[in-house]
Amino acid sequence: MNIPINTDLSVSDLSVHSQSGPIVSGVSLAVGRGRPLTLLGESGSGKSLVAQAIMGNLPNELRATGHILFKGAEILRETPSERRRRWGRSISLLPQEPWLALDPTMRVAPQVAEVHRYVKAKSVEDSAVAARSNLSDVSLQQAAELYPFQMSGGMGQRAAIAIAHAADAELLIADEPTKGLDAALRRSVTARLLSEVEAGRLLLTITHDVAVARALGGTIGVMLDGRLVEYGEARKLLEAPEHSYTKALLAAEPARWEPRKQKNAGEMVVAGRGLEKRYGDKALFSGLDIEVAAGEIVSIFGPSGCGKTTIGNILLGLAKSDEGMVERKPDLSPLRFQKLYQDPPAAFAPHQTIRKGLKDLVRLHGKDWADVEALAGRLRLSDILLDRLPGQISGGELQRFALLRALLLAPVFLFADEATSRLDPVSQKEVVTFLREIVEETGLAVLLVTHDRDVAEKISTRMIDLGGSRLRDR
Amino acid sequence: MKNFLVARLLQAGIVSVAVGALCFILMRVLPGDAAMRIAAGRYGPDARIADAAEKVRLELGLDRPIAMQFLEWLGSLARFDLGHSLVTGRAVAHELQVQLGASVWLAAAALVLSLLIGPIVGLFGGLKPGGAADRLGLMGAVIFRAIPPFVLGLILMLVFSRQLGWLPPAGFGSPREILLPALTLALGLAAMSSRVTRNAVAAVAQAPYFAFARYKGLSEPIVVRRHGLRNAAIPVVSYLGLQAIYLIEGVVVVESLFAYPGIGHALVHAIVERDIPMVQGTALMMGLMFVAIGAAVDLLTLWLDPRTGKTV
Amino acid sequence: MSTIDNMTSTRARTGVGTARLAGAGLLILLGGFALLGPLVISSDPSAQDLGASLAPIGGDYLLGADHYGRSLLARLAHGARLSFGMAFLTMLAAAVPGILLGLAAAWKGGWAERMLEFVATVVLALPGLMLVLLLLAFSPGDYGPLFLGLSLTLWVEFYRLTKATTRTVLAQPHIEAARMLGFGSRYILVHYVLPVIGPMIATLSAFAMATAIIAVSTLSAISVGLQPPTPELGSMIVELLPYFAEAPVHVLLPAVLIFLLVLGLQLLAQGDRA
Amino acid sequence: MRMMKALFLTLTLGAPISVSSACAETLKVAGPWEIAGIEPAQTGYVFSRLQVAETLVTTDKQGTLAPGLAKRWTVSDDGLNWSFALRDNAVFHDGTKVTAEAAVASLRRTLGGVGVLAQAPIAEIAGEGGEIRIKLHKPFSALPAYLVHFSTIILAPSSFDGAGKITGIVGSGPYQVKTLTPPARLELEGSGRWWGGEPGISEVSYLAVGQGETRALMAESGEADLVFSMLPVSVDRLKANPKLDVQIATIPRTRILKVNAASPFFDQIEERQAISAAIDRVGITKVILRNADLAATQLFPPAMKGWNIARVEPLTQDVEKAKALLAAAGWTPGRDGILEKDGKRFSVTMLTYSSWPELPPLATALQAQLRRVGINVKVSVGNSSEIPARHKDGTLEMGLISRLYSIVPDPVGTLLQDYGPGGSDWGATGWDNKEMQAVVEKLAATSDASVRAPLQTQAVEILQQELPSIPVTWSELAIVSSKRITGVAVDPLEVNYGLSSIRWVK
Repeated sequence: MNIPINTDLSVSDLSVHSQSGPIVSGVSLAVGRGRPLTLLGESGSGKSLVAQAIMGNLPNELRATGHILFKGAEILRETPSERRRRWGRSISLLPQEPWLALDPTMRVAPQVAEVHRYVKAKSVEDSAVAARSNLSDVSLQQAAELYPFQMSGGMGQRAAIAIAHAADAELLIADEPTKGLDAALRRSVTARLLSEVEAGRLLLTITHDVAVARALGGTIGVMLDGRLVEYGEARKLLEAPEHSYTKALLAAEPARWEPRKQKNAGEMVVAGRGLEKRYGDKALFSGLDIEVAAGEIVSIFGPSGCGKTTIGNILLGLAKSDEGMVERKPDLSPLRFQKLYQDPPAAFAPHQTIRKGLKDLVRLHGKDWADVEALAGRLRLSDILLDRLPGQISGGELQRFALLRALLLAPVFLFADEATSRLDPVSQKEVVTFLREIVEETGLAVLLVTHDRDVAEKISTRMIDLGGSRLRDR
Repeated sequence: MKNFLVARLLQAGIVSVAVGALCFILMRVLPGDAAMRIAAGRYGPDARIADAAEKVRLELGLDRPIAMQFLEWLGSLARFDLGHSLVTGRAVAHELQVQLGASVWLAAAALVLSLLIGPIVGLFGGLKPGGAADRLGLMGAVIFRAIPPFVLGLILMLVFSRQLGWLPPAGFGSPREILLPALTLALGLAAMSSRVTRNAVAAVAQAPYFAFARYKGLSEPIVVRRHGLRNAAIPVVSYLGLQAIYLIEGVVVVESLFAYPGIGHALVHAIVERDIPMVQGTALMMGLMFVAIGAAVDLLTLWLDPRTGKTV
Repeated sequence: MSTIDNMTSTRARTGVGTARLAGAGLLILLGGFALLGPLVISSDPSAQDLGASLAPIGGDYLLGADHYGRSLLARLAHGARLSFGMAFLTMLAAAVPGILLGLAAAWKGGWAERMLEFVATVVLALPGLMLVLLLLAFSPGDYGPLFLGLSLTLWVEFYRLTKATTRTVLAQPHIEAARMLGFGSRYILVHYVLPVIGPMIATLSAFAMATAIIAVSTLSAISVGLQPPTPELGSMIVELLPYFAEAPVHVLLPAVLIFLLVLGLQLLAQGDRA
Repeated sequence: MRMMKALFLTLTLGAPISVSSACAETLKVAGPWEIAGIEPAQTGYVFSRLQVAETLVTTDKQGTLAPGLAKRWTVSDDGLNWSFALRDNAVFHDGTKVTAEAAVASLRRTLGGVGVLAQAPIAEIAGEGGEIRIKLHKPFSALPAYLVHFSTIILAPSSFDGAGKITGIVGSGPYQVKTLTPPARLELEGSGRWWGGEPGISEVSYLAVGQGETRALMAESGEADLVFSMLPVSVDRLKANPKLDVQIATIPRTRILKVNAASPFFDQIEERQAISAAIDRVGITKVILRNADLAATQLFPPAMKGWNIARVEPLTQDVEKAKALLAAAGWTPGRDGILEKDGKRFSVTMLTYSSWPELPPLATALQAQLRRVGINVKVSVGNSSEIPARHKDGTLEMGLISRLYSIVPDPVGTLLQDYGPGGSDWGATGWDNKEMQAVVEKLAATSDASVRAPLQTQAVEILQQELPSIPVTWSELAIVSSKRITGVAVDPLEVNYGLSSIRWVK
């Protein structure tokens, strides 16, 4: 691997060991001024551990070996208190899901000001002035007196950037900076990170989102199972990936999915007419007409909080609309209307093995266990997984079990509520592919709710955009 | 804020009427002759109780219909009049003034002492779960919770009054005398609140904002002070509201033990002597104390946790 | 990262495990004493021998005799049985209605729940001890009112815990999913709700029993509980207390027995509430 | 140790210890009685004992009547007109003189209320010019004794409001009320106006402590200088304490088993005698009262001169005799050892109450002893009013009570009630003995000691033979004082504790 010599942070042969063996091994990389590094990989690939090793906050059970050179100092040899002294001074962290990382009981301004007050030892007044300027840098001057719970996710993210900025450290580590943000917000976050790079800061970003890596440019490292499988200049790596995992990862980007073939829709399965839902005196939506026909995938697209999930629930009869009516194709058992959930672990009883749940379902409806086996084979779910608890298998597998469970009842309508948004790109693509196949084969009608325009565009026959004119940043 | 007050006032009203009605019914259906008991309470066991009971019956109109007596009670309650003690003949409100005051002092002293013990033990335990402080704290909490309050009181009495002669075993009025009963209550309270604090602190120490405060470069004492204490205090304070029950009940036992003339002491006497207005009055006060503590906890939580501001 | 989580949680679990084990062991020992003691020990716990007043430990009487010359061993065994029995019955009488009402409130919601909530608030605002005292006044010294009064105050906690937990469980997507998959309420109750509330109820039950043991002995100690010559541990302490200068260990014995009983239950209940 | 104490207090209170030194001048007194109200009929004894208020007549330490506010009294030959002459120098705490008008008003109020005075055959109370005249319906020799009772304390007119309701205690004793915090604390100070001179210690603080064991601790820890009513079990321990003095006096109080002589269980003399013979009085007194001399071999204790008759056969334990008597009364042992007669088991409820802490333990002991002769007793500890209530409706079977024979210093007053027609709350139930009634009537009418003596003997003999109430134990009063004080004396009648003659030891 080709490591530039003139770097400010270089990592060589970094391994992280737990009691049961190495979890990260042989990682070497470098970050230089003007050349941000992005570590790309799915959860569990070890990318966060690399960042923690650099930051010096690995859990006590873990031990790091190798070399981390930062401005000529060997970080791994430093004592915990020496490493801690770097925090906020030479290394700062942009935490993932910053709205959780802000103290919920403190207004934003003092959370920024305390960096100046206690880390930089400025006076109280100077700290307040400096904090205000940090906040106005991220256009949050109006929000200085707000509590974190009063701010949107995007504002929280900006507040965290202001805090990281206040520290004015040379190295900024951004941990999953776009996790939990809508697509529209991602762009503004990457733009801000790039401006930090332009200001001369070293930037190390951890992400599972290829789009973020692309936008940041610089160098990209791809991690899989604790190893750095591919490392190189961003443009080159994205255009001509060498490792098969990198290829799969890139192919799994919704923007690269094959567009859906147009097919004639069958007869209407379920429809809502003139639907309206109010929260208090504010209408989420009103006069909404929606119709889903057999063999059709209809997408509802919009930012979070726009009521898109409510529409699906109204069609399923799980929620009531304030106005309008729901029409269903007559003479169908309600069991044939099913739902896939956003968070797959929450859709399974946590202490019941998958097998027990499926067995009870088969017995309840007088089905044959062979049906389960057939579907499991079809969805590439191996038999060993059946005896595990929902918490013990991955989100992608679990979502496929959810699909299996629904398919056992021969559904005519499936409401997929953000069903893939929490999955890794590769798993997401897998689930979506199965769903498409099933729709084509069985004429299943699907209502898909998503905040990702690319997903909606690629797979649906029709799209309903609920958030077009709304404020993106709630 | 206005809603909050209205809700608490409503709760206080409901509690008053419910407590009053319940006491009234229970006291009325109790076996035995109320006039006899009242006479015994007034004139002591050496007196000619049967004769005295006849006078009591006439004096208090105990032979009027029950419904009428209850309506009268409700009517006077609406005028904030709790009636007169059947035994001493003085206004219940007047009787309770002294006793309620004494109990409030006792409860407050117990609370303060328990806050000096419990949360501090809990803080050290929670900052390092599994450490020596945590284990010691756990052991202490389990032990003190397993000792019935009256046994604890007796032990303290024997040690501090009899063996060491430092503190009086009974009495009231000065800080010296309040210390033993308050400590008895406080140790029980602290045993529970230390564990709640420990868990709250441990939860806060695990929270992403606590870690982020460290990553900001703040030193550990500043992290704990600025981001730990307030957040950990929120569950502790709401737990204190629950402890009110323990406190109010504990007051009854501890007051009997230490001859402390508070509201709990008054309640036991009033029940034995069938002093219905006093029972109603004390029960009412205890209920209202409970509501008041609840309100105080709400206010404190409101101040500690800006998030609750929206919901109340 | 999940391995780390597992590691820490298993370690924590074993820590609690030893405490639980110790608690269970203690309770088995005490339970054996309470159950078998009265059968094995032939002496009548109320038989007096004024000549053997305050007989020392280890003489004719294994654990000595109280001021009336009654065998302390026999009294302790009967006292333990009484405490255990009362506590268990009280817990049952509080848990059964508490759990059922809690389930009903969480399931039905609406009016039924508001009514129950109101009742619970009123009961909570009534000092429990007062309720017990009032009920005891009905028939002093009887087990009935004592245990009724205690259950009346304890059920609320069972009700609240069951309601809150059940409501959280019922609000989870997997319940909605199960309903959509055609599972009935019975299945959801047995397979999804009970496994979650079960351990919590078990913990709470142990705590409730501990509370009941302390309450019964406390009431006897302020002379409103059970009546002589019932070998109740709390009244034994109070009866023997004046003699503490002459026979300190005699006074200590029932106190230690209560302590161990409650300690055992507390250790067994060691959960997140520890 | 002192260092430790100072450190401890400073730590816990965060304040320097000045408390104990500031109170050094106050005599700290603890007793069991709570001051629930200030109505003389209810709590007058507190004010009488602590010398806040005085009665017309009082007693000396031997229990004989002595001048109180009245310096002397006379009775007309027909025994109907009594005259009491007031002291000239008696002054109420508000500065007004104790006049006959004030005393009459106070006594008239007492007469109209609940109390012993209402039981005397009084027709009229009047007075003028330092003399109080009481007119009777019929001769009543015990009248001066009745005027010792605490309910007859003489209070100044300023103690009452317009409606006659009591608002404060303005008495004439050496001490006046400084503050009263019901029900537990009473602070007194020297009034500076007493006819008997200045009290030795001018500041007194009384604290009501219900638990006997706690009172003992108060004495041991030096928190109280003078403590009344010690539990018998603590007495030995306190006697051994070098810092304390213990004084004991036998008081005219007897714990008796009150039985319903109209019930099928106790309607025959043999049954009552059997119960008496079944009781191990010596064992009980030794263990519970720690003094075997208190075993009640007859109703009145030896200290009651003329009422304790040496020649009556003492009541003692004899289990075989008890069994024989029961057999003679027709009771035969059933299968489980419990006696039966005509298919009815000898199973009774013994009511008692905890106003006197020794009663429940006594009941427990009696229960076990009666069980040995085949009587099943269920003990029920309740409110003291239950016994009068059950006496009244006739459902009482057996009650263990504590009876005071000096409610007024002359026991006749009590006997008149207890063994008169129909019995009384604390006397006989279902026992109607004409002979006894005649004897007591005669006693009440005369104050001639030579006439009374044989009558008293006769009364005691009847009670000893018939046993309408079965004596169990006599009582004593134990007072503990710190060696810091001197001049403490026990008043067996508990009329006046003589605080004013107590001095600090120099």
